[in-house]
Amino acid sequence: MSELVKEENRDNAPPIKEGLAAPVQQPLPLAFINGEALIKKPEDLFIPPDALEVILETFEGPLDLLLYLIRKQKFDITTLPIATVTKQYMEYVDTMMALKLELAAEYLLMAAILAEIKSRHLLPKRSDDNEEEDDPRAELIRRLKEYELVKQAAEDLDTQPRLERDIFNAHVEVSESVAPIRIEPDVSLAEIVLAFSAAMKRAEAFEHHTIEREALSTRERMSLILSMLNTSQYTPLERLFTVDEGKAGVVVSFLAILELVKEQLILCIQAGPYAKIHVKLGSHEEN
Amino acid sequence: MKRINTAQLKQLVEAAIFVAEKPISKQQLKETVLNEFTVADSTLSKVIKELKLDYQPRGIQLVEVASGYRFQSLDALSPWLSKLWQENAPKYSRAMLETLALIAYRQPITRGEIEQVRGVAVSSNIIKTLTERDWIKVVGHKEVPGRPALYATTKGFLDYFSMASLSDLPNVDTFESMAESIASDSPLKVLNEAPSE
Amino acid sequence: MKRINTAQLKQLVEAAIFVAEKPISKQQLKETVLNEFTVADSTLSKVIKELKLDYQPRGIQLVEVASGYRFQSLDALSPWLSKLWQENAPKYSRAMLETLALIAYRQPITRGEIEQVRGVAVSSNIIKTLTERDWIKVVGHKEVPGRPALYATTKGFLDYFSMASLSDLPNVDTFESMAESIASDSPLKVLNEAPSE
Repeated sequence: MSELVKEENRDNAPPIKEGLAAPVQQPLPLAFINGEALIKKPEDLFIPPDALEVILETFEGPLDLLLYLIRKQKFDITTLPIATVTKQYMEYVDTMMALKLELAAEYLLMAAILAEIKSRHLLPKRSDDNEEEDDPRAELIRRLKEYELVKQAAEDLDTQPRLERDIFNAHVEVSESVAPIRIEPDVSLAEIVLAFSAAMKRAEAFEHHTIEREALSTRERMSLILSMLNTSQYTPLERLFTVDEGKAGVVVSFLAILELVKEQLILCIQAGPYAKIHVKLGSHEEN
Repeated sequence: MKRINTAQLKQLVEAAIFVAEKPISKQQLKETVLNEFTVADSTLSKVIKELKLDYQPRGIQLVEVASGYRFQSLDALSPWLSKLWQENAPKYSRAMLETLALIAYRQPITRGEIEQVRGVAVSSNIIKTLTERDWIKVVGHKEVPGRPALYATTKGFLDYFSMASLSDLPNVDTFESMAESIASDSPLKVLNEAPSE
Repeated sequence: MKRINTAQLKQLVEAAIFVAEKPISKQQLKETVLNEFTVADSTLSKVIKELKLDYQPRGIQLVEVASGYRFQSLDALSPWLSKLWQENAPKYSRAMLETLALIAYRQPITRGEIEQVRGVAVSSNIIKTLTERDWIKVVGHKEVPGRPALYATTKGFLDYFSMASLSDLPNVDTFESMAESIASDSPLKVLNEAPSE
């Protein structure tokens, strides 16, 4: 143990007014750091009372405060001068408590850990002690090193170029002709057949009359003929037949025309016997 | 006021137009990103002109709109860029399927006739959707009071279902007996339970 | 499948990356704007590489981040570009940054483990804010009593900090080797004896 520190009366210790003002009992060096005696209190230990709340916010917990105390005095973490650090740490904690600042439990827990390490060091070593097993000082050093690493990582992360601060998204408007594409749902042929069947069954049950089922080719031809005709001009009948379809095609067209006449969708006229037949959209009733 | 060389000015103006959320005018550029530099109006105009030329062969273009300058995609690329905003249309309702089926099997047919069979009104939306999909079209008007439109299926409809003509539409009775025979293994009838509108 | 020449492909890819609202991956490009073209992976990579080079001297750069490619302004221009916004970029507290750093470097990690390293409680607000920013997410639960959530960083985190993968984290090698040496100095099981919440 290289450090030698007089135990302080924690309850009566006045808050340190300024860095150079030596407390009453200060004849001994504060600490020996790597063999050198430290007599003066570090100046940064002066804490203006109104700054205490700020300090609580400045430090991210007891590890951060400890790191600050160690680094400020250029101590080496690996040789953690436990007595000095404990003393300074206690001064912070006591002052905060004296000012009745709400102190996070973690600070008090650390105080207890430091006190325990210090008391262990004051006790004579027993030869049969297996120090390696649970040396609280080694554990604290490990935690301090680990925390320091995380602190550094956080600082590095903060300097990493980031959106909104260092880099900005380059965005381009789409030209006006860009329109969202709608993907239409898939329909299967089976769905259509079943839908038709369902509709017809409902109609039959409802209306009690059967609905005739014509050959689809006839109905398709009816649609085709309708789209070829108009209401104002007559179209020669033969234009509705196509030669290359053969006899079957002629039959389908003929059936379609008869059906269209029956449904009063088209009008057929013939000027005289054997004259050409003309058709147009419309019904006889109107003419 | 600092000086800025033309190369740096060009980079800065370019980046500013790209990252600004709205079109940005020369005046706005001078009041924001350029506010600590001495930049002559003519220099700024020259730089913008150069940028316009730089992007001419590219997929995006620097254009001037009412409120300033902005980059926008090349008009000719729109058909493909549109695909970045694809959305799935909802599945067709039972009313939609029945309407389509009636037009397919009973064409040419009026809306009134479809309503007679279905026992309910056919919404204009259904007709509109089927027309927009190019599955149905108006082939004429029935010469009765009101001259209602006669609907038929299109070539697009035949193409979608890989049919050469409407006579390829399955015969309902045959289809049903086939469906029944396999109904025990595969629940085809579930299709009838499609949600209604 | 249609063919597309390299010049057209380049224009289309360039415009698509620019107009997409988020970084876009090669896979997404192939599924959207390029879905009707036959484009070899090598051709697509080549075109992207060319675009990167084209933009190198410009005010914006084509970069690859975790979820794909995006164009972003040159880092060096930020002092001037930030003038385009009235508000300053949000600043994050040390508590938030340390928590985020621990999740980034040590993922997957529980809240208890973060608290052990930092020596203080992690406020629920920090976890909430990081989650809402889409920087961290729960990736599972540790099989210990209480089954605490295991946190990891998201692609959104990498995108925001302009990284393509976790290996781009600053000093990731140093951090890992140092963390190992700390762990080997003293047995890791000591961690278990640290004060619990």
